[in-house]
Amino acid sequence: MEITPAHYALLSAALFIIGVVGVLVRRNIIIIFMSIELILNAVNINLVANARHLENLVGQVFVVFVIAVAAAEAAVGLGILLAFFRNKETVNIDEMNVMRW
Amino acid sequence: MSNTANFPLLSLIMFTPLVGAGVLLFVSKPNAIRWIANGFAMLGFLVSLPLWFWLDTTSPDWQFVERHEWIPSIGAEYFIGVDGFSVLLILLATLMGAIAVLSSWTAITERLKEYYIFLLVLQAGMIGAFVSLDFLLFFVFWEVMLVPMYFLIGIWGSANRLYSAIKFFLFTLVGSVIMLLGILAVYFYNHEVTGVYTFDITRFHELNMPIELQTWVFLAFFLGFAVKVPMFPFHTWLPDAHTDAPTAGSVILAAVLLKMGTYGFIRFSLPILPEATRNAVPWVVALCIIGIIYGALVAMAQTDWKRLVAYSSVSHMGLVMLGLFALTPVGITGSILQQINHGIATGGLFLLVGVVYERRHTREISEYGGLAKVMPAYAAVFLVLTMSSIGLPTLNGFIGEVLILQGIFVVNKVWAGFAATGIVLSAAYMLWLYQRTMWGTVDNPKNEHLPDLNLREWATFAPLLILAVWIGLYPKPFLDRLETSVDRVMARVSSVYPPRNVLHDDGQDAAELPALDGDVSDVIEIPVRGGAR
Amino acid sequence: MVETIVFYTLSALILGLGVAVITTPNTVHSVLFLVMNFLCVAVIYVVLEAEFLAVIQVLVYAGGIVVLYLFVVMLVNLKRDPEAHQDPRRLSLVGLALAGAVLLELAGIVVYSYSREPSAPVAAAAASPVQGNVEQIGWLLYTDYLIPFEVASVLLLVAMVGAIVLAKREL
Amino acid sequence: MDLIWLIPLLPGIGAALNGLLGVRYFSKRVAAGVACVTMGGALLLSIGAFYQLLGAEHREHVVTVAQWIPPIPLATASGEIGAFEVPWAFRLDPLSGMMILIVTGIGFLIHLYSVAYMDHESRGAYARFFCYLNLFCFFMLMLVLGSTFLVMFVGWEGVGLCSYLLIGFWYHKQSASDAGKKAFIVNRVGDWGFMLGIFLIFFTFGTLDFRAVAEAAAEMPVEVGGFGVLSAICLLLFVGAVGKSAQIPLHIWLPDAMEGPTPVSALIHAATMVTAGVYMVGRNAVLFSHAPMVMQVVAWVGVLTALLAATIGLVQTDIKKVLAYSTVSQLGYMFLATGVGAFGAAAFHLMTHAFFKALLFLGSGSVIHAMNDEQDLRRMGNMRLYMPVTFITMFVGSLAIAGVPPFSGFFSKDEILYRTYLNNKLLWGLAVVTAGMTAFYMFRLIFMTFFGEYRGPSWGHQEGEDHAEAHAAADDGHDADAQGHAWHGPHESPGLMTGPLWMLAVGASVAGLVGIPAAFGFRNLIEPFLEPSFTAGAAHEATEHAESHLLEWGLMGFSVLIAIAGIALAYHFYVRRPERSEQLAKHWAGAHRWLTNKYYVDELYGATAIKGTIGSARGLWTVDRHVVDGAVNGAGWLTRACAWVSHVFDKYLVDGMFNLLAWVCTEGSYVFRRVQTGLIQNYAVATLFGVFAFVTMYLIARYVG
Repeated sequence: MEITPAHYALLSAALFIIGVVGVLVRRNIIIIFMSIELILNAVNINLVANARHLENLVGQVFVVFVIAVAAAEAAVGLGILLAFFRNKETVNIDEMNVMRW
Repeated sequence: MSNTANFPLLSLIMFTPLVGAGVLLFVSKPNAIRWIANGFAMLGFLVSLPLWFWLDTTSPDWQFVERHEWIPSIGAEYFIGVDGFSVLLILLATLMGAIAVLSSWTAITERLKEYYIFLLVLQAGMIGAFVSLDFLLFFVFWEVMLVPMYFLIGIWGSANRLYSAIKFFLFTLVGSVIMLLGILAVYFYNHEVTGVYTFDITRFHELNMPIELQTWVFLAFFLGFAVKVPMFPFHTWLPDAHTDAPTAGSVILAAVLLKMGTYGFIRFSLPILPEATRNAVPWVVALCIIGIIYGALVAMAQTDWKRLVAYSSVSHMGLVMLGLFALTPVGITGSILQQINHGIATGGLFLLVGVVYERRHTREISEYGGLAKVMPAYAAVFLVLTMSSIGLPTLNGFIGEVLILQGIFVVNKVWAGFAATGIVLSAAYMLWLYQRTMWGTVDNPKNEHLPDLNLREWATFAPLLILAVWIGLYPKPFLDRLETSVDRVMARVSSVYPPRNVLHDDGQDAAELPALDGDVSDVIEIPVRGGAR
Repeated sequence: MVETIVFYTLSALILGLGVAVITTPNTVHSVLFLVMNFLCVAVIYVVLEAEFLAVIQVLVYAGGIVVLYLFVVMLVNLKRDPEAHQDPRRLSLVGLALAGAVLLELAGIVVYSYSREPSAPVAAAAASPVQGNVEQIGWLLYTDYLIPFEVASVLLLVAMVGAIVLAKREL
Repeated sequence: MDLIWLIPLLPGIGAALNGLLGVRYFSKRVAAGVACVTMGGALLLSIGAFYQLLGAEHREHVVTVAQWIPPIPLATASGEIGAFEVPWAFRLDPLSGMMILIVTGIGFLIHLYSVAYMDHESRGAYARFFCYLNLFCFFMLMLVLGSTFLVMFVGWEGVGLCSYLLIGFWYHKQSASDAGKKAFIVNRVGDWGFMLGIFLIFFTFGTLDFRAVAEAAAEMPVEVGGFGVLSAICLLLFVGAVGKSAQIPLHIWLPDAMEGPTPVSALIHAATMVTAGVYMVGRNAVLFSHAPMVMQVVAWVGVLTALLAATIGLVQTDIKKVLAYSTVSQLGYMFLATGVGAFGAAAFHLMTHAFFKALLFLGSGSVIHAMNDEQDLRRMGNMRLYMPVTFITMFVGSLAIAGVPPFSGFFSKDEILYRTYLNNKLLWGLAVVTAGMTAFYMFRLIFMTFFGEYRGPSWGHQEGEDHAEAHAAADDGHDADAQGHAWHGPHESPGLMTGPLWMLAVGASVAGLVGIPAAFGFRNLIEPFLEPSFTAGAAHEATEHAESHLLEWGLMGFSVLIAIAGIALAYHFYVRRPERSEQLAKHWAGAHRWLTNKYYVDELYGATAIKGTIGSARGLWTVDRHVVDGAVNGAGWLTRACAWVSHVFDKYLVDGMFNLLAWVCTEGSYVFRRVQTGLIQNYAVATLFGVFAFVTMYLIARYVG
């Protein structure tokens, strides 16, 4: 049985949804961040798979950029997290509602 | 046109206070603000001094002229220049401006920066109005003056300041809006006749408008200027504004701003609308005489020191207007000189009130008494300025009064008789004031230790006293400077008096003046189809 | 055949590890599962002939980012259970249901579209003068995608500065 | 003579020095020195100038110092364009020559006198006093030397100012400050007329120069039986003279002016300033002699003033008030003289009056000084024992004023009476009655002061009470040092005060000799000397009258009799039978009350002019506040009312609609607000729902649609 891009797409979709569920369900914000990494990885898999399928390296180039963005996101996000934690002593997203008003 | 180099002296005089105001924006230490404001006010006076010396008193031309495009689409120009009359008023404005700034050194303690900026902007506005030869430019400056004065009264004034400030502003604004209509009427009429859109008043001075239009425009101008003077029924803003303004504001208001009204009459109403002016003489004179007597009597009934001086202003300005509408050279000369005198005497009296107000924070006459005992120098200065105000010979007020009354006397003896009662009444209320404040015993314990004039206060009064005596004993330098200005007006409003300066009749100068021969009725042959509609 | 086996094995690992990441109560464990997950993805890249990305995945993701997470987990010295407090108004179940629905839909789209209309290979970009995966990506990055590349570097710089500013107690 | 402008200037400089520096820095000695030296200088210059004038061929000299008001064109009555021009010009002619001698001479003596009299003032007040006094002399000399009407007016108003300042010198006293103000304002009423007169003169003649006006007026016909422009001018000028010289109806200020220090009363309110009116009328003799109607008015005003003032003087008890009414009365005499055309006699009487009235005032000052500022005649008596010099000199003065030959007053008064008799018998009768009264009240004063029993406060051993009382009676203006030294009873004044008294006494005795009537066989010196000042140039009228000397002798004898009768009556009432005067006063209580209250003129003015002015002032102030300002505020109110209406419209109708919309939004938001939980993940769910929706739409569009 040949492995088609559709397989990779399904894998990607499944990983993506796992990430989404992590974002939606967990209350520990560190884990939510990690879920976001999962989502990005899902996207990357899709890109790479299609790059091979279409015999075009642009997809891979995009992955490089996605990784760069992910790194930036992780750095800034965790920085915010640390600053917040220093003030509030919590990483529970349900307690992070200061911006609500 | 000008007899001096192309140096923009007038602009320099006008912008010096503005530069000062600009510099003040970046200063925040109170004493630095004071020094800088005083410095620029003094500088403003110093740069205006050359006008006195460089003015050619024999030339009937406009001098120190500067002319640049401003709003070419409607023909408005930055057109400024002076003659002897405006030179005297400019000098008065710069001198009184410097004195007013100096007098505020300790009187004003809050919002210093804004205060001094307003004073300096006000001064620039006044000078601008006095030098404008473009009617629109004049109007702009005329309105510019209102704003700083409004804030000076409204922010640094006393008890009832907001009411007074708004009254002052609205009153003047109503007058000036109607005046603007008059200006536009002249403007459009001028276009209709000459085909040129311009606000150049030297051109307006050569205009001969139909009598109906003249009458309407005269009424419009009259309302604008008479409010500012102020003439009898339009005077009620003055006592309020004076009473509630800070000292420096009162001084500027009395010494210079009121002169805007009379300046307007001499510069605009009379020469542009000669016929209507002649027709209006009995009415205006009636208002003047009522104003003289009425102002004096009401002054007599005052219990507030400053308000008394304010009403005396109404009386004196009535006299000034009377001299103006005598339409004789002597009357107009006297009227102009009396404007200067009024600036010196009444400005000085307001300064004097300010001195005790700063010490006691009350203006009720009954609170004072016996000040001659505790403040002898103050009493002496007050005496001199009082005498100047009531026209004692050897002091300045007398020259103006005599010229005005003589000028009106040859026109109508009864008018002069009534107007001259003002000298009795003015003596009555001023001496009564003097008696109640300076003489008597020191009944009020609060007055027992009032300090006499200090050096700074002396510095504000000294120039006024010197001027009062100078004009009283030797007014010739002043009167000489007025000669051509008066002749310019007389040439328009009367065919009786020839100009005095036909000495250098090389043809060119004579052409500057409108033709004299024949009365005006046959000059109105220019085809007119109704003025501006 | 080998590819099929490798694919399914890796897919199972990736998905299982992913579920482990989001379900483990212990954060440290969660991070470790994440590392493994990334490594598996790197292997997928190798299968997909993207050797350069595989290396990057290991070095940057597994080596850099995840270590960052570990540091944060250690810095955030939790005295109480981070999930203790729960807001009564949160809609986790609705989210879960929606996520499931979306997954089904996506799966439907994928299956349906790939079975109906297999796509043809797209014409390759301008032939590059170099051979080999790493060289070709490098070529592309430094020619056609130079500007995005530079922008990405600026982005990283900004992120770095921002992270420092945020994390530092006082400047 | 070219230096005559220095004559006024010297006292002016003195005043400036004392005023600017003296009040602060000069010691008493320096202040007095400055004042006296400048006055002395002016006196010497005056004598020199007068001497030169006597020797000059043409006894008129005009010095123009500078231009004051440069020429400005102005129409005149003739229709031509004249030039209003006033130079600072001074004129020396016989009349002004005489006047400057009087002013500087008497002024100098009074300066000397004041040095001692004012000695108990504080240093600052002392310098201030001399500043004012010098300033007065400056203006007075300007007045008499001025060559044009306007320069004269400068002096005219200036002396008014000085009078005001000196009357109010003790400004802490309410009465003094009132009197000063009253003097100035009443004078201003007169000045109103004077000023209009000046304007009319310019309008008529096109010039303000005395000589030019006189020459022009001489050309005009005498306005017999008509009231022409010359009469109008003269009447207006006379209003000025009435104010300055305290004639009816403006005489009220002069008695009050006695609030000033006594030397001031002597100099200003007796010898010089108040005679300025007479001087002015004399200066314009040509004008007046062309207006016979006005001359009649002048004569009648003069004689009535003389009579009324003399009657009031009969009952006054304040020593200075008596002299004040006497002054008013004598001024009336002078106006009577001018009114009947005897300008020379008026000027002559002016001069003699200056001597004897200054003498009397200074004498009374000496008495007041000695009595520690007691002015009431009823509290004096027998003073000749304590102060013989004062007594003798004052006695001489009284003889002079009463008209006893050969003292000066006799000659001048007799000249007036004689000329009046020639003009109008009724006027003469009134004048003679006045002369009798004058003799009576003057000797009443002398007898009450210097004869009889001493009625004043005691001193010495029982000092305590009386001393305190005396000080209470005296004003509190005398500063610390006055309180310090005790009063040791009446005493003769120091030499600086008696010296001037002696000199003036000599003057009062012999000054009349320059005007001995022709009937005595001597030449009358003064009238021909003054004549050129009263005529216009060549027009020299023959003033010799054809009446016989017999008539003159008769009249003279009669007036001497009258004077002696007055003196005798006074002796009878106040020395021999002092109680008779009181009985008389009781007997004529009504008349006595009228006289002591000065015919209630002050009250009349108070009730009419002053009340009227103040009342109308208050009324107009109310009008101004409520009507004029009310109109303004009403306009403001109307604007605000309109504004309020449109405000209501705007607020409830226009704005209402928008508010409704906003209200709906607000209320609606309460519903939607619940969605905002603040939980990020709920928002993420919403996003996911969006994704779900889009994907579903895609599916539907792609595969179903």
